Amino acid sequence: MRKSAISLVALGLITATIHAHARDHIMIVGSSTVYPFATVVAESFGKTSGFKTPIIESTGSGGGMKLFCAGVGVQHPDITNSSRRIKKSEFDRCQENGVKDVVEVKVGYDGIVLGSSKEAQRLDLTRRDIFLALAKEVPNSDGSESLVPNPYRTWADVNAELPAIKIEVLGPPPTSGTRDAFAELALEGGCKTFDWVRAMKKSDKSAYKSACHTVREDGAYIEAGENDNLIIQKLQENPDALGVFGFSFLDQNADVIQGASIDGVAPEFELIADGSYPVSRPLYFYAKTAHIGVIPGIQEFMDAFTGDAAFGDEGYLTDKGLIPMSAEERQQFSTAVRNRTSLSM
Amino acid sequence: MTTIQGEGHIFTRFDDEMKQLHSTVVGMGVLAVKQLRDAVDTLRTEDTEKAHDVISNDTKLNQLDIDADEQITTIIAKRAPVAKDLRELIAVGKIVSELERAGDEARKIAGLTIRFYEGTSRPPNEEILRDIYTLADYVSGMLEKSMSVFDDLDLNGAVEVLNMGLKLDDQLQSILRHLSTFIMEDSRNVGNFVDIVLGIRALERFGGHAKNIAGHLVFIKFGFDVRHEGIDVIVKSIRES
Amino acid sequence: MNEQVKSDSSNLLEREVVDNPDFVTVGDIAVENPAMTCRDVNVYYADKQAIFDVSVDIGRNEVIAMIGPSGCGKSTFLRCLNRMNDTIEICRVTGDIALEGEDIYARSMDVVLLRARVGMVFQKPNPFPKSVYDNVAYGVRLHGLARNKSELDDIVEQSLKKAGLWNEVNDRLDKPGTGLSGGQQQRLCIARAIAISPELILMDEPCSALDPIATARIEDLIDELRQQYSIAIVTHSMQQAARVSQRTAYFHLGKLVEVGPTNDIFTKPIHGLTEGYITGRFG
Amino acid sequence: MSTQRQIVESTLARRYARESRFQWYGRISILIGILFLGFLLVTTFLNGYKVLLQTYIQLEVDLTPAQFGGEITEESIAGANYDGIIKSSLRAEFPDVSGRKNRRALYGLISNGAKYDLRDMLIENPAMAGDIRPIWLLADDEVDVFMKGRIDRNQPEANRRLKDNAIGWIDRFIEQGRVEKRFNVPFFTRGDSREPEQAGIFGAIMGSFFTIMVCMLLAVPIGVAAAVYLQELAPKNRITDLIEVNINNLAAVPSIIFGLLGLAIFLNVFGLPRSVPLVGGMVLSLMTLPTIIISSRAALAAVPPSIREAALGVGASPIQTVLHHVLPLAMPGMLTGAIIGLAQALGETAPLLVIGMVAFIVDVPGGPMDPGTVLPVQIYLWSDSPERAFVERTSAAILVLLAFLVALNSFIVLLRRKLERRW
Repeated sequence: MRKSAISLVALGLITATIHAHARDHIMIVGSSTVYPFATVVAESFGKTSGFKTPIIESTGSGGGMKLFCAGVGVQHPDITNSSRRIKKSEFDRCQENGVKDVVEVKVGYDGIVLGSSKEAQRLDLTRRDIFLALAKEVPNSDGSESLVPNPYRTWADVNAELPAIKIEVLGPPPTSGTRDAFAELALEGGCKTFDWVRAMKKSDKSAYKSACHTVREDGAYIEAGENDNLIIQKLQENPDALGVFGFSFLDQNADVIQGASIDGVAPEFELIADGSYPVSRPLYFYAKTAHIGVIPGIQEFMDAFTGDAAFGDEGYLTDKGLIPMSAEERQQFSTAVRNRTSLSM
Repeated sequence: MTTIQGEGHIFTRFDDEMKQLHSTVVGMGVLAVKQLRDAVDTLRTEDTEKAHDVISNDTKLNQLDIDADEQITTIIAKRAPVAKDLRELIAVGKIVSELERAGDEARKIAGLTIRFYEGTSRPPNEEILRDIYTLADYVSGMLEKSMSVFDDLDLNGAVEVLNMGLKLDDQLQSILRHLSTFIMEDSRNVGNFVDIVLGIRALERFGGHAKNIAGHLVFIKFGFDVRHEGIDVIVKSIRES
Repeated sequence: MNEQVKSDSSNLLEREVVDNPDFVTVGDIAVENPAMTCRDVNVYYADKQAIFDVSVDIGRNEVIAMIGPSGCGKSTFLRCLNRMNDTIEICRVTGDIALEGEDIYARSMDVVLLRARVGMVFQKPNPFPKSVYDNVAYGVRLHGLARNKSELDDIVEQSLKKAGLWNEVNDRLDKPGTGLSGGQQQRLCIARAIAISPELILMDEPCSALDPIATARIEDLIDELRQQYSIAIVTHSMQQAARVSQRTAYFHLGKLVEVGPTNDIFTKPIHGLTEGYITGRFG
Repeated sequence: MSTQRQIVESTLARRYARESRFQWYGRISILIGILFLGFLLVTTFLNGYKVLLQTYIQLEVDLTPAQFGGEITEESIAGANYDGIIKSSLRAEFPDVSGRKNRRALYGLISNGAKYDLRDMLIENPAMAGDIRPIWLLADDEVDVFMKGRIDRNQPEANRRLKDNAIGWIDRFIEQGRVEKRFNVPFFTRGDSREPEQAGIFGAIMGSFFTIMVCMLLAVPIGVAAAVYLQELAPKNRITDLIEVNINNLAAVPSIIFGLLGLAIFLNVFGLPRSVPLVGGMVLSLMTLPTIIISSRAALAAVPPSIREAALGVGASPIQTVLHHVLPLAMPGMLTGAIIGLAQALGETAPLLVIGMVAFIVDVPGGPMDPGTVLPVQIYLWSDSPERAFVERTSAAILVLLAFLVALNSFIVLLRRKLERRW
């Protein structure tokens, strides 16, 4: 029995090496935010196209870029998803490793929501409120141009119009793309409303960034892990708390969770799509041109993703909470896919 | 009693039992010698009453014999003795019967007193009896010596007893010659003569028991039986081992 | 012949044996036409010496008993005779041990073959967790001593008969050997040992775990086996040594103090230590 | 002055009280344990059992030849627009629904996977084509959730995923007896899906199966061989001591480290593909090896030395001694260790993360070289999905995993009992 076991394993290893040279499924890595959308496309692609269903790993945007840019060849992923645009450093890394031609595709937008239990009072916040409530250091309330450790304990401290409940926000940890986007769009957006801070952007960029992006660590902001379902469960248990998560989770849990309106705009599908909701971000995927033709189905998959049936105004991705782009933008990217326009930075 | 080794058994109860047996035997030895001395005394003092006491005292000795045998049986059953312990027990078993029989010989002497001085018969004259006194001293000395060897297992003493045993034969010859001169002097002595010869015979047996005891003591110490060997062989063997 | 007798202290005697590097065993170590001869055997556990210059013969068709206080090295010595000590890594043996004239520690001596020639029975009955039949047949199969099944059956039956167990187990040969009583198990172990027809059987306190009746059976068996085998038995029961053996060897703190005919040892031992031990004067 | 008897008697009551208190501590501890376990099982079960039933809606599906381009052939059946067929059937059912938004809501009643089911149905049984016939189609997950009573129709419409018009349509179907909850076969026969109503556990089961098989085939023989060598045959010296210490340490290393090791060796050096159960099994075998070695060694050490002596005594060589006697006796203990290791491996996700097995994989793997995922990963992925209907699937997957663990353990208990019966 033992002998046969060993030979079986040996056989496995041999076939493994053979297989390594012939991969017949698309391999996709990257952002956990794009993951719910990419998987839907992949599944439908697998069922309709005759190609194998792509394999999608949720590695985070940064992790995905790292794997994607590691080189050309069947052991490297064909496509990476990203909840932000590729960075210059990542692009350079790609180039270094021989990943010369990369097609950049924007697939739509995702709104970031500050949600709370339906039992709680619905808040109407401004980005400035959010910044003052969650930044580690805030401008001195006496008007002098200096930063002091965040003194605010309740929302009423921040803005007298808000209810006097304790500031308690559940959100993703720093490793998350959602957190990055939240810091950039919500916190920095509020931060910029102080003119002298805004001026810092020109004089001292890193000080500006740390002032605007650093989240307080005194317990008002609670890192709740990457699992958005968990945040939603906790919100139901604690009506005083707010949570930071993607729009799709609000969409799916609209019966128990409500989203706070920001700058007077409620987090609703149409309002995000037309750009009036301020805290939303673009989602991308990047594909390796060199793999097209080597791994079957990459071109077809990209076509499927950028078809109107998927990311169009009424495409099935919108059911999953993706906020579609304008028709022109869509046109631009589906053309880029067809022409395999290489990204250059 | 001292053991061969300075230390006793691991089972101290074993030692106690051996000591108990030892003192029983020593007591028998003392009693046997005393019986003989008392018996001879009655002869000398013509005290027939005391002679009866001596005879009845012999039962004490018999009782001690039975006691000692019981103790030996118990020890063998309980302790499964080997080597020196085994030899000692076997020898002691024999020693007690020697002592018991020595006591019987003393009783016979006391019997002489009763025979001579009770009733109508004519008592023997003092001269004839003197040989008996001498011989009795000699054999009781032998037994005393044997018993002291039993205590310290000094085999030189045992050889001495064996030698005394050899001399006993010579003494017996001369005593019998001496007796026959009395008969020739006065034929009336013939009546007592047989009794006196029997008495001398008893004393000789008493000495024999003492000698046998000495032989058993050699066995205890060296594990070979000397009872039926010549004295020179015995001495040689002792020297050799 | 020996002056130790005159000494009046076993402590002194012990020191004279133990501290005296020139101590020579008392009694006749040699026998005519021996099955096994041991000369100047030393055994070391790492740096600690356990056996000192032991020389003794094991005669043919004789039972030699090895006695001595615990830790005296009698079992260690016994285990040298079939190289059972090889399994203990730190154990080292020097000196000559020869089975029928062949040095068993020679390079050319195969230990498997040696153990087939020198069987062993252990203190605790240790039948394999297999059937009675398989217990006896194991060694036979291992060494290929039976050409076919019927021959194997025959060997098993004969061995069980010799071990006096046949009548008790012939109706349950396929039942586990571990299900037998203690005494039966030990006889099964003896049957297992004799099934491979060894030249010499070593027994390491074979009755120490048994009741008196089982012990008596085994002792009877040993006496019968003596007709065909040479037997070396280690025992802590002096009575048993006295009962079953023809010769007895007394070990003390790794040295062989005295060896001689059993009758002599138990009635008039020569050496004071032997006497002290067998009469129960020190432990 | 109190006698010994009085002294002892005076303490007795206190002693017995202490004993009974201790017993109660034990009972309470067990009770707490049972309560926690019971809570876990009950909540998981209550969440999960609903997955056994799945809502289907009966539609009058228009399969007239017109739908197949006029002619019913194999090609036309395979290539027909089933999405359109279903949508037109829905429209026919509710002709008065107008407006894009309302129509989308209407189409949303039926799972968007139903078209594939319909296609497969027809390919298998082409005789169905040519007529308008009632066919049971898989309902959307929202409908399913509603049917299982987890959407409260009394809530304000804005708070519901399922709007009033949709509930109205469903009510009509219910009145006509055309909504039915049927046994959820797809859950047990399909791979993962982003549509809860189509998502199945079978892909993960097969992935787990292949992974554990690879893990077992590697780890058990290697672990047992290593344990036997170290325990029975290796010389006792510093090197073996060092190895022993290291094995013990390895057993305490976080499992993710083994994943990274596997990434470095199997993927980067040997170039094995990502996401395949073969690599997963290899990585998990690295993780379980120390457990198996340690418990196997303990099992070997527990074999009484008298058995070894007996075997050596009749002339068995050391290897024969081990193979004939020690190993069979140690086998039950070794199996226990192996099963503990494998059960641990079965529930592991962390090391699989870095080698790409935490991925969305739809196709059911057919072998250890096909991309696959495993049960705990499936649980993790589902628990992180926004759709409500995944909650019950998550719980059901947990139950399946528990069932697997129970099956694995019972199998070993049986095996062990069987082996132990050889005395």
